[in-house]
Amino acid sequence: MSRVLSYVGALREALFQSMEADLAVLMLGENIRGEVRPETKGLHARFGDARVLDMPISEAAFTGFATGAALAGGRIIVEFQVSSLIYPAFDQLVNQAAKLPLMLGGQRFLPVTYLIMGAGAGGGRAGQHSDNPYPYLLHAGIKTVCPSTPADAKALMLAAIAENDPVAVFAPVGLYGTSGPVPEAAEPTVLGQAKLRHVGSDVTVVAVGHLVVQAVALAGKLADEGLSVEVWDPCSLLPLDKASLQASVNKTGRLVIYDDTNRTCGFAAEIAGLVAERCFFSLKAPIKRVTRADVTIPYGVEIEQELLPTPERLETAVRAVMAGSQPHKSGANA
Amino acid sequence: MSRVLSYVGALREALFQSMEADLAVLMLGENIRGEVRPETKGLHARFGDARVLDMPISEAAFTGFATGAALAGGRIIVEFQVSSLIYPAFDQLVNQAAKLPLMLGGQRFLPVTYLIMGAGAGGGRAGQHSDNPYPYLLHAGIKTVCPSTPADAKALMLAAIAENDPVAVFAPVGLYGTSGPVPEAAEPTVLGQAKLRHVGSDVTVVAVGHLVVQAVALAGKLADEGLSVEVWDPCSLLPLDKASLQASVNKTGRLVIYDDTNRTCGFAAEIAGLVAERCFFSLKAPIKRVTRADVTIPYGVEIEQELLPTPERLETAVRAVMAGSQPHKSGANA
Amino acid sequence: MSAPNFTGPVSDPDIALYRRMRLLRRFEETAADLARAGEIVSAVHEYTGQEAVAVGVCSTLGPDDVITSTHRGHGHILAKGGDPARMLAELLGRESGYNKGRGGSMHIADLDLGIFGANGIVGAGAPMACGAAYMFLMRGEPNVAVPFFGDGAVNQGVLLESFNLASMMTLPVVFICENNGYAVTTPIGAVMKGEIHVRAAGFGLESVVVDGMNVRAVRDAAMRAVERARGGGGPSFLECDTRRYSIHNVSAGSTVTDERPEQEQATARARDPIERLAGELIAEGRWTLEARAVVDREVETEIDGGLGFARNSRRPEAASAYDFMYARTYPGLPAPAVDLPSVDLSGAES
Amino acid sequence: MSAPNFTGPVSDPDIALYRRMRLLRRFEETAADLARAGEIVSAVHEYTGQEAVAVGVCSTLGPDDVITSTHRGHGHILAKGGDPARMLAELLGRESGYNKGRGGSMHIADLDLGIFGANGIVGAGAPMACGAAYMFLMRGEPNVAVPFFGDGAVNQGVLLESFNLASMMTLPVVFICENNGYAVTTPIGAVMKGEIHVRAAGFGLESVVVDGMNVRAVRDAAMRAVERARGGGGPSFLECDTRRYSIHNVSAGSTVTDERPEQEQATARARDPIERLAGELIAEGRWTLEARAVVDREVETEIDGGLGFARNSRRPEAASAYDFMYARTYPGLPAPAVDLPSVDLSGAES
Ligand SMILES: Cc1ncc(C[n+]2csc(CCOP(=O)(O)OP(=O)(O)O)c2C)c(N)n1
Ligand SMILES: Cc1ncc(C[n+]2csc(CCOP(=O)(O)OP(=O)(O)O)c2C)c(N)n1
Ligand SMILES: [Mg+2]
Ligand SMILES: [Mg+2]
Repeated sequence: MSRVLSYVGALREALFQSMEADLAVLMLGENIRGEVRPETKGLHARFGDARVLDMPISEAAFTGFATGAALAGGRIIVEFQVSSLIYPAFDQLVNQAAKLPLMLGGQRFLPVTYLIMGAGAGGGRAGQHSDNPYPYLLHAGIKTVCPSTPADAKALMLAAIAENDPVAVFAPVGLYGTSGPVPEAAEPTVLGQAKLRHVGSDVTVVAVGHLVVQAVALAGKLADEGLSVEVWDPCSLLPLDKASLQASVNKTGRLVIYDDTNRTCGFAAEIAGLVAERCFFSLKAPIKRVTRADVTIPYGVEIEQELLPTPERLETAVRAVMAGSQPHKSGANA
Repeated sequence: MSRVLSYVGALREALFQSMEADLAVLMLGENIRGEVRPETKGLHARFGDARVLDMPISEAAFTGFATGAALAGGRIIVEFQVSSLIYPAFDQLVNQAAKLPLMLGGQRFLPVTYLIMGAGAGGGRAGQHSDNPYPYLLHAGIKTVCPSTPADAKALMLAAIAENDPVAVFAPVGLYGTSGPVPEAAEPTVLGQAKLRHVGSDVTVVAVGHLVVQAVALAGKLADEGLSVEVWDPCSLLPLDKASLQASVNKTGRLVIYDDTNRTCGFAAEIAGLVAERCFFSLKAPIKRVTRADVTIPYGVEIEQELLPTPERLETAVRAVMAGSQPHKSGANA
Repeated sequence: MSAPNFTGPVSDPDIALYRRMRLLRRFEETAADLARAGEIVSAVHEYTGQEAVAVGVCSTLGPDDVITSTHRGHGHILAKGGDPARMLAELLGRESGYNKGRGGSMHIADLDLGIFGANGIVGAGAPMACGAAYMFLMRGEPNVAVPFFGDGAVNQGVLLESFNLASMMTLPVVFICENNGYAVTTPIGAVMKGEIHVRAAGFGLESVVVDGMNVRAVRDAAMRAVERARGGGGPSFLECDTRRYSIHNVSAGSTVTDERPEQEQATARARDPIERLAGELIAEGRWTLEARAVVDREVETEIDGGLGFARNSRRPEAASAYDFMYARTYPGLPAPAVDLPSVDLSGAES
Repeated sequence: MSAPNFTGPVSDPDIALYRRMRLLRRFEETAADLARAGEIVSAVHEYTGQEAVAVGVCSTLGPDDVITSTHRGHGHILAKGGDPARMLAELLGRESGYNKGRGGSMHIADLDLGIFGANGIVGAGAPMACGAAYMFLMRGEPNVAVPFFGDGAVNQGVLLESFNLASMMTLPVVFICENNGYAVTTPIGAVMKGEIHVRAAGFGLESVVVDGMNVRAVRDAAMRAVERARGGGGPSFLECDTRRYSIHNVSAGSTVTDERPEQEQATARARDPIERLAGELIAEGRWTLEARAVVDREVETEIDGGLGFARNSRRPEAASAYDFMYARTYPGLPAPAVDLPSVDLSGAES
């Protein structure tokens, strides 16, 4: 049975069902006992003080607290109410939690989920609240998912909580307004499985999070012109469904990556590197990245748009790889 | 006039000359007044309490302190005595210092240098002291250099200090034992200029930091077989000398990236992405990345080696791209 | 009792305090209205209720002194002498704004006035204040640095580390904690035991509590701390007991309601710092209702003028989006959102 | 005065303290020798001099209690009941080591003994201890969690935040600060003003100072704090005044010399915790020189046996280098250092 839920409502349902199913599951974060945060609304009333913890503004310590509680038998969900709040906790994330299992020689599991709310830019969130910092966590080897639909939000959140390793769940602010059918039952998905959101044969577009919607819209529009765009949604960024990505690129021979985070050493770089390594002989055109510029997001919404991946830029890139399949000659570009 | 200096001695000379030349230059870090740390030996005796500051173990606060001191007219050098110590300071680096100039609308410069000592693995430094965390800073848009010779260490350190933006200088532990000719005069280099360490025509090897030495050695060895390897050393990772990289790959048509940091979203991914985007029609073979595995570095030196980029793996990759220039047919690899 | 940065039509320094508080109040009510209406696109963290803190503290500072501010920063900036017109322009994302429309509500700064900027990250400004204070000390300048922060910030590591930095180096820093009782919906008593000023004293900071709804009390306490710091006596900590009137922040379309006990809010409003000072001045025979009305009208005019200025200012050009990322750029730096020319330009030739 | 985890040949609990301290001392001297000789490849942070702290504290703990440790961690682990043989095996990078040769000196752990691990990052273990303590509290278990850290750590944000966490949640945590006067070469007095225990008290922690060179004094103070925590009385803080005998760390080929004043070192050695306890026990008529010699020989035998075990253990197989990164791996995860098969395998077919 499915009902329509909002994206955040779907995350919330996963929290409720996980805590219902397993007494070891605790959630901690800032202001999560109050009624302001939609993803945790009612959680405290339902599960009480012992399992729903309002934390002080001590991101480093409460991330470490989760690590210790997990080693002591808990299954912990940690909320970061803004994506950039992983930075004060960075040592506890990348140099402690991510490394502990190996450093311990496998003595214990570390079942911790980091729920990272409000990731991404939009609407004047300005310099410090607009980041989409998953590349940092990917580079650190932290399992990471970024669901693009309400149904996936629920299924991936359930899977993250069930996983016996640290997993980061990114909830893009660009999807807060969306809703869609979500199964009532608690059905976790398997990590590392991509989804084809639009089937096509001319060019593969890798799109992440809220950009999936935009990529699918463009694919629909270009289909009318006879241009066949495949939209590949990784769903899970680490583990990554490399086999399915390779299958898609080997089929289309062209790749555009559409990703809303900084360009240099970003997720788009990784995808490009992977495909340049594994699908080289299938490629008919240069790989294009449509990302953020490597620029701090300014406040003014007009200039902000100049720096973000937009459907217009995606379309230009798609047309460019279609046109650019024949070598052109001219000078190098710095 | 050149003399032979050790790598760390060259960094030290740049510190002395910069502080000599400009009274606004201050240096702060942990234990830098003592005599234990070779890069700052004698600095405190020479420049005194006011300009050489021993900091408490408060990486976040002293990084922010440097930002404030720079806004108030100082030109500040901050030492991180181990590379992973940038993590506790991560918010102050990527969400404050890196973003302030734009958020301020250009009201002030931010002349701060982050000297990151002992970057990299080797000899049982184990999980928490083996990172080479430049991809994090590159993704954040922080100017970053990684000198591979004593002469470059001095010239790039001088340039970093003179720059009016935050610049990170990585000193790989793998180069501590090296020495070479270093000019006596204070001659800063220009950021963003790569160097060809070995000229070749069959394949471009991009190598960073201590790996440059290994790549050059391999190039010499393979030259005897008639295989002509070009070794391209970026010197400066951001800004990156893209024009010279493109020129090299356009010439050789093949690329192997040899980089000692985690694979996913690492520097090698960025180089691969760039080249797949800009030099596609010159490429004759898949781009290969020889990096670290995405695995926490274990203590035991034998298994550590399994996870690091080694000359053997570089050689295999170089031979593979030479052989792999003809398409092979077979199933996908997950 | 000098008020170095409060110049203008009023000569009685206490009336200057009133005027400035009134300016903060009306600025913030205006900003909140603009946010609710969507003309300011981002959320605004209203400072209403807390005016006595910013105004009392900043009345003891000059333009060479430095402040760092918070997400709830408008009040601090106005109190330090910030221009409401350029602030409103910033909030509307205009080129004439303090940060050329790049910063917005949480990053407004005026380096020339010693305003190192609001900050979107709790506690993050304090170490910068310490760094500035160190430069004053080193250069023998008698200036002080004053980081503002909330009760919620006293659990943030970087702030606690900064207490130590200031203490160990005997820096001319005056830490101002605005204890308004809450961090978003979480009462301070739920996330710490004991008293904030006691914690600060444990770091060796000279530490006092003051009624943050009484501007003259704040001013007097700040003056003592600032003079001490200027005289080389080192850092202090001022815990200001205050209340915000509004919910945590306002933005267009928000349906969030205030979860705080109604009685608590009523009590806070009964302590209103602006009404209190006006009442006292009139009772002391130093002021009249009529004179107050004149000041109030002047403030209205100043805000209206500022809003007009802001609305008439132009927005940044699209082409300028990449500006100010670096003091010095290089070929290819910063990298663009899409690298299209090379699709057609990259060639097989070297 | 029970010593729950000190079992073995000695029945007098104070002699058990002696034996354990002696074990720590000889273990550490052995490890330092191995490091100087290059048989241990990494640096070793010697615990010699500080034995009374680890042993005094851990004598009050059982295996269900948790400790977190530091870069200078061998002493804590041995005191909590760690097996010297498996520790030496870890230091030599063998499969039979506590962490299967993956952790090394700065990460030795035995989760089954409640040893959550040494830690290479100053202060980083403390919040984990708080998390474990919370689980005890929540499940109604009477266990405590004990983070060890040095004087240098009290300026680290995450530790200060942890003081607050423990205080606000009334956690069964006993913070143990080993104030040995230095962080590497930097004296604590150069990087903070005032007293460490006063700072801790400011967070609402029950806070005392104890002579860290007197194992019975440490044990008694720890016992009070641990019983308080077990009884629901909340967290405490123990500042142990101690000295390390060695330089910050030792490794093969290092030429670093000790910069600390000679007189200071001489005074510290005159307070040697092991000699002190032995002298007292003999003076009290509870022990003899001969009996002491027997214990010393037993310790020698234990270390020798451990070293033999370690040296005879095998090193991890190269093929196991990727193990333990994740509880669950996936195709392609973790990514390898080089992705060679695909050079030949990637094909144009789909
Ligand atoms: C380090 C950090 N954590 C969390 C947040 C999200 N946040 C913004 S304001 C706020 C509450 C701050 O409370 P307080 O310091 O008391 O200031 P007030 O809002 O009461 O003025 C929180 C949690 C943040 N911006 N920075
Ligand atoms: C956060 C952090 N900063 C710096 C270091 C480098 N470092 C390792 S040990 C040490 C000194 C620690 O001093 P203290 O806490 O007093 O412990 P002690 O060595 O005296 O036992 C330093 C600075 C580190 N490992 N972690
Ligand atoms: Mg507050
Ligand atoms: Mg110490």
